[in-house]
Amino acid sequence: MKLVTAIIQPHRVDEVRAAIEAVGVKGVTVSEAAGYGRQKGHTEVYRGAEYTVDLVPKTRLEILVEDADAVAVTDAIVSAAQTGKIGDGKVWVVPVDDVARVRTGEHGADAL
Amino acid sequence: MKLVTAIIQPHRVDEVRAAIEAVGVKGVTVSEAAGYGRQKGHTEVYRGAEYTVDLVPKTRLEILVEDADAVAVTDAIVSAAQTGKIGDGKVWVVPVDDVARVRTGEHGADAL
Amino acid sequence: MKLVTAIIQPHRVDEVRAAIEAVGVKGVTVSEAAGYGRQKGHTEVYRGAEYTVDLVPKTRLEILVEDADAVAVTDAIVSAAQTGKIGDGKVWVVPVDDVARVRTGEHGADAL
Amino acid sequence: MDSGSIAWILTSASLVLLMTPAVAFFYGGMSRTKSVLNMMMMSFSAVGVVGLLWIVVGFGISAGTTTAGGLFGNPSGEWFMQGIFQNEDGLAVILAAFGGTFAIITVALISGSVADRMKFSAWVVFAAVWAVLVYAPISHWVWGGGLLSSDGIFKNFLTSPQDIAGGTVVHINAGIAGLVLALVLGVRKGFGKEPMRPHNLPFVMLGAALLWFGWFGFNAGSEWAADNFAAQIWINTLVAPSVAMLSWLLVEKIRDGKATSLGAASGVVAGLVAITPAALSVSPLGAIVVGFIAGVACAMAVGLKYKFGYDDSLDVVGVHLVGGLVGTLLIGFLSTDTSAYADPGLLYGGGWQLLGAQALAALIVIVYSGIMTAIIAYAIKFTIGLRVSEDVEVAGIDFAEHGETAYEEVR
Amino acid sequence: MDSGSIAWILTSASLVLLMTPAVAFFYGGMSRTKSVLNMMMMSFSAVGVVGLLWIVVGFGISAGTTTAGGLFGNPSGEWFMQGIFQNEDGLAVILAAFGGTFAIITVALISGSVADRMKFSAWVVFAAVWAVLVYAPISHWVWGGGLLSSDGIFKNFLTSPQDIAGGTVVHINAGIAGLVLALVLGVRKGFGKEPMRPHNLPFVMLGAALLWFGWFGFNAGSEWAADNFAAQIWINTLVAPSVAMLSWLLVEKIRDGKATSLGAASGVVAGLVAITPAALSVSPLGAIVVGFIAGVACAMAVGLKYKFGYDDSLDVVGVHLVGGLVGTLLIGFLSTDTSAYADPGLLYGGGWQLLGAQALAALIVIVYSGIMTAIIAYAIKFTIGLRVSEDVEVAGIDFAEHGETAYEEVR
Amino acid sequence: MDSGSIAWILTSASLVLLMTPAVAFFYGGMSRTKSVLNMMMMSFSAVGVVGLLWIVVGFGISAGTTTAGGLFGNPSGEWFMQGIFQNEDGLAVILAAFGGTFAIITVALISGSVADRMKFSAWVVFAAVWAVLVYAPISHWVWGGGLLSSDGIFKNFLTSPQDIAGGTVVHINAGIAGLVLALVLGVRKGFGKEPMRPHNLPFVMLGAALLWFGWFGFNAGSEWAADNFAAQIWINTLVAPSVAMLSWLLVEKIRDGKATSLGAASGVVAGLVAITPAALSVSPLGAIVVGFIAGVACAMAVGLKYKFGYDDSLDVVGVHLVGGLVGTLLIGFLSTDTSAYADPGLLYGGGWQLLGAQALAALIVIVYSGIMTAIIAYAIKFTIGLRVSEDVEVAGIDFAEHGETAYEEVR
Ligand SMILES: Nc1ncnc2c1ncn2[C@@H]1O[C@H](COP(=O)(O)OP(=O)(O)O)[C@@H](O)[C@H]1O
Ligand SMILES: Nc1ncnc2c1ncn2[C@@H]1O[C@H](COP(=O)(O)OP(=O)(O)O)[C@@H](O)[C@H]1O
Ligand SMILES: Nc1ncnc2c1ncn2[C@@H]1O[C@H](COP(=O)(O)OP(=O)(O)O)[C@@H](O)[C@H]1O
Repeated sequence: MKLVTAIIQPHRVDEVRAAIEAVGVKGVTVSEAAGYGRQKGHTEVYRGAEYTVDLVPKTRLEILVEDADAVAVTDAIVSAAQTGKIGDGKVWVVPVDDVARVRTGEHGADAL
Repeated sequence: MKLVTAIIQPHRVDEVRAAIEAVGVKGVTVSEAAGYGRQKGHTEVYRGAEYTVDLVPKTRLEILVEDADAVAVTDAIVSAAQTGKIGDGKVWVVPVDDVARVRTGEHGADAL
Repeated sequence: MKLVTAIIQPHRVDEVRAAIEAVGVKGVTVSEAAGYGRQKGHTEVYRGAEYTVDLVPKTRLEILVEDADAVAVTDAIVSAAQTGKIGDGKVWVVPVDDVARVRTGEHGADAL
Repeated sequence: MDSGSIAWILTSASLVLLMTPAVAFFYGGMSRTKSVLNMMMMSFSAVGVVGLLWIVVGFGISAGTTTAGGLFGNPSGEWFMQGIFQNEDGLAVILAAFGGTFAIITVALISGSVADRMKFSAWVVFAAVWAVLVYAPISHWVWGGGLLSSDGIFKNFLTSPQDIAGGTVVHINAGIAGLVLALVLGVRKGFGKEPMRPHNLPFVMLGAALLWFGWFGFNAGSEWAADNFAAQIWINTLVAPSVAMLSWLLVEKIRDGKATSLGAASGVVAGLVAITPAALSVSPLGAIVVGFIAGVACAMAVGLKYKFGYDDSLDVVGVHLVGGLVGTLLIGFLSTDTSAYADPGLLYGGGWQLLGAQALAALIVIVYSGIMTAIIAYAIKFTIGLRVSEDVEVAGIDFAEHGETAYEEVR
Repeated sequence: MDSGSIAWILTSASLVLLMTPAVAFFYGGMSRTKSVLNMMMMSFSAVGVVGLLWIVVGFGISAGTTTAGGLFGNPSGEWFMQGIFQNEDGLAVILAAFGGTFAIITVALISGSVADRMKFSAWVVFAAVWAVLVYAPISHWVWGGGLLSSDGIFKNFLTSPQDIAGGTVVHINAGIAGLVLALVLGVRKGFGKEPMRPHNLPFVMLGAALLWFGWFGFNAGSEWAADNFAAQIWINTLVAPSVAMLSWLLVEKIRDGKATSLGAASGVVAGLVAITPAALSVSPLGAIVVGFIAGVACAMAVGLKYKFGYDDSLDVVGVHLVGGLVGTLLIGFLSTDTSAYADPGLLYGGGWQLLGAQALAALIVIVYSGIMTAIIAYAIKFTIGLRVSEDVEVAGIDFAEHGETAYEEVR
Repeated sequence: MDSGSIAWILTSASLVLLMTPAVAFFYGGMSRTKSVLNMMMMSFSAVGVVGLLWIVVGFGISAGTTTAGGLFGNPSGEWFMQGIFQNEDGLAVILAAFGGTFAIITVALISGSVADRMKFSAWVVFAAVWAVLVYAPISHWVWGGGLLSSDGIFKNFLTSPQDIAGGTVVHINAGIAGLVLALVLGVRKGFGKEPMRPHNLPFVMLGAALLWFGWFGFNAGSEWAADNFAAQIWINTLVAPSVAMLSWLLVEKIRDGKATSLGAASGVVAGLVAITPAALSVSPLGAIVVGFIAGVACAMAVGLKYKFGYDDSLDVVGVHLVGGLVGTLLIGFLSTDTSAYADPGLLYGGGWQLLGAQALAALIVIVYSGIMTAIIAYAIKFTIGLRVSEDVEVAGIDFAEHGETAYEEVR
């Protein structure tokens, strides 16, 4: 199994959720984050002061999938989250040794 | 080493912490999340409107363990977090290349 | 590629960010967490009650790097976050199968 | 010089001014995190814009000599309150200001129907024009000896309408304006599908609490004296919202199984709205009836927007239009023979004419305010534009329009 | 007609009504995130239920003709305030309502001892019954010419107790009721082990600030006139809580090393509680002493619950019972010969009888309120039940009982 | 006995006391999450310390018989307000307390310039000493018949300065003290580089709203009577901040492209500050001008700290010093011939002497307050120390100094 983690713009969450459901994803874990990458260093002016804002709010999605689905899910996320502007985010895939469903104690692919 | 990540019901945190301490876990990192899986789509009524709530608050636990302990810790979490109701959560295990303790700079199992 | 995750003291974030930028890191994702390890169990007194506080606020940094950079980044974090006091934090490294940049759809090292 | 009454109106005017920031919290708490500040800024800017315009011209239109057959007062002589501020009668001077606080809050109330999506500049223009062209004349009709007073169309009628503190002028007026503005603006993305729950219920309760506190000035200050009638109004302003809170919670408990804090806060406001026109007309027992019916009616009415598809986001229609109508019409039944008006309603031995007068006054306000609001809204829509882009709406109007978010979360 | 005094009581009554939402914030801020709304709803519902019942019957029991040897007033003639609302004396009318605001807040104060675990329906029933059977009679005893007045058991005694604004009626009464109700309910899961720190200290400070603001109406309004005595009370209501804040912080600094904001807020309330009965009896110097002792005593007392194992969650006992006793008893020492009562305490040349009268009044209130509260609490426990299930308590009472959480965090 | 005026000052004093917790929210909301409580505790502790000291000695220094050539009043006879509290003139008694609320808020205002970094113990000592040695004498100069009154240095001058509610005594005084204290303390780590945005803008707006509400008591209560002049002051206190809010937002819109909620809140306060000395001198039209200029001037002034490198963290200088100067000096132009002072400014047919008197009074306050503040600050710095360690500053002063964090986030 794989864990697909996506850092996306908060306002694209609904689109991304729809897209991954369309490719068969059954569950997801969502949390708040902030980050920077290439978009680093945009300048804001506030109350007479100018400064660099580097940490921009993002949403993190974590999705457990079967090995075979990792690519499809990644692609679905990328296309649904894309606005073409800097700061759109990152998606990465990590190998998973095992998954367990708490409710039933099932393991492996059955637990997804 | 392994990283065990558990997404559980927030009100089971105390039980789970007790359970993993019982199997020898020395540290844990906790954060807030929200998610859905099978429990998806329960309906709420609020102020005359009916709608589907899909993101339910969860707590994420991250626990670094030695390879040999991963199964025991996973099992301990599953049994302590279990209420048998939908939404109980997920646990997954990811391989870890290296761990470092910031305070001392130790690496590997010593750093746990 | 690797994912370096660091759990550090919130007030060391600026130092750590400076340190990893110095070793060439281009982006990072930051989020809030809480945790305990060795520092477990310090006692606080509040309004006539004494109790144990075990979950201390921490900041989580996640940094995607090329395989070759993982050690340098880990070391940079450890030395920048170190105060020598209990509770300084942990850093761990996890293998990553793939990374995608949402904006462009690039994959692999190009996407970092 | 009755310094006691001056003291009470100085206090009352201060209390009523506090009500507009209270609206900011009542509405701001109900908003989503991404549009809290814009919601609050609509109330704050209403204080700024209407506060200024009342001094410049609104007071004259509202309280000047009746002109154009009762349509408005003549503002000449009162530009910038030049006349009144030199008056040596303290009560007259403070009452001139007291009226301004009513104009301000009426405008602020409307903003609840346009949450999350109205351009801030459009709002400021709307507030300014509406206060002068809609609020000021209507307040003249009812309280300035105009159209809806005993010197106006009711001159040769058996009776004239009773509205001590603004059931028609404030609540029905703001309620219908909110409905029309919401219709012209259109619904929000996700309306009726996404939860859009209040982001901070304690703020909603803070708003409701400060509103209630201020409302004692609003209602009992409208007696324009510190006397036994002001005290009677005070009692009714305590008991009607108390009962409306309970009856709203009862509806929720029966219908949904749970009594909510949003329901309690809304019930309080519904009861306050309904007792506003009636507080000098009814007995405490009558106030209990008014509160009970207002709580039930408004608790049912807030769901209508989903049926009819208008996005009255924070229930200006359900609470202010419906609550205002409940209070205005119930006077026709519950006005006592011992009230200050000495013109009893149906249940106290009076005839149908009072109910008729109440209904007619409400209708005229609805028609005028509805049409004028539509004209102003469309005029703005086709000039500077009314609504932010969908992108801004989804990402959050606060950052786009004000360059801020309500809370800094990452430290 | 003294319109100045009417103006002041209209203002005071409004101020006192604001105190109950202030309690909602004071207590709500101290709650954990999962039970904020329930905590606040206990105060809000107290306004609804007691506000209604005061009009229906409470005022009559409190202010009606003394019956049953001073046990309560006869409510006939004042059902629904039918009599008073037609009174042409504005002061009498507004004072009738003023009393209602005291009944409301007394009930709300009790709720602090039952945080996180009491069924909302049980609370509403408790509030209703307790207000009528406990608060209304006791207020008659002290202020309505009943049992504890100079016409009651003190008739043939050398002196009668001094309690201008409710040290016994409000604070000792609510404090003992809170203790008994907490004992009947039992402790929360994790009591004495988990931190259970305030989830939002600015809200606690907001509550304390609005309480202080309202308390000027509470104390100085209890003079029932805008005169020099009201002004003296005002000064004492400024200085006693100022000093109590400082002395509470001093205790913390010495004992724990740090002066907390919760301590400052609690110290203010402790000082306000203690000066409540004494504000007309003592000089500003006396008020400083009252404040100092109250701050120290209450700061020590809030820790007792861990020793004795009663879960007085938000310190109703430590602040209101202890603070109320401090103020009530210190009158026996500090009442000046120049006070409105002209009946000095021990330190101003008087004898022991005043202290005796104060102690006896406090004792009688403790006994009556304690027993009645126990009866009401057990009656509810064995019928509809008092407490939510442990599951609900752990997961959070807000969502289970009200279908809401205070803050929507995921956007 | 004018009970109406007593009622109004009882109310006003209560309103002014509320302003200090309002400052706590205005400043607390602007702070970063890690230093909210410390910011709020500076205001709360000001109430405690200055409230106590005003009773003990401050009132005597401020209102006692002029001594030392007008430098201060003689406090003997008024230690612990022993004299005044037995006075049978209610107005005199409540005015004595009213003055205390001004002392309290003046001290609290200063705290905005020292956010995030001042030791709490150092603050408490500073507050105590400054209130007695700086505030009390200056208030004597202006309102107690001292140095800056018509009995002081202006005795043989053509006119004396006009300052109804404290442009010099409160705002210029607090503003210059804030500047000096910030200079002695030094800048925060990250000043001018890190954003340091307000952590909770609704709290800032709550603070501004409660300030405005309280300011009606502050300004209109300073008339010391419920009369037509109080009413005129009330109107000016409505319109000046309304306009200042709008002009501040206009500056932002033009300069930065966006009108912020922090700008609206700050604009309101700037307008209130500027109208404080002028509210009895100018007409409503004059108040509009005062408000407009104050909004523009202060909106520009808050950026100066980055140019000149003083860390006036929450803009005490930009708002209170600048706003206070704007209002104080504009009186020299805008005082009307019909004002209570009957001493017109340049634009109403008067000569330069009024402007001169205003400028001289402002200057003397700046010099005295600036020097005394520096002395007090250095004395504390070299004894108990002024500033927390850099570690504490970075990690957050709340936990280090008060053992608390404002919000409990992990449940
Ligand atoms: N090397 C990285 N490690 C971890 N997270 C990253 C990294 N680079 C970018 N991110 C995350 O992705 C988000 C978007 O990155 P950014 O570089 O701005 O977008 P883009 O890739 O489109 O240029 C950042 O806010 C951050 O949260
Ligand atoms: N495929 C998944 N990927 C990531 N997280 C998941 C996934 N499925 C479920 N979760 C997480 O686990 C939680 C519980 O899942 P759910 O399916 O409701 O429980 P159960 O497995 O008992 O049916 C969800 O709220 C979500 O946070
Ligand atoms: N086994 C672990 N698994 C996950 N996180 C851990 C573990 N041990 C420690 N941590 C995280 O690291 C932080 C610091 O750990 P701690 O043990 O106090 O420091 P140190 O390693 O310096 O003794 C903890 O607060 C926790 O968030």
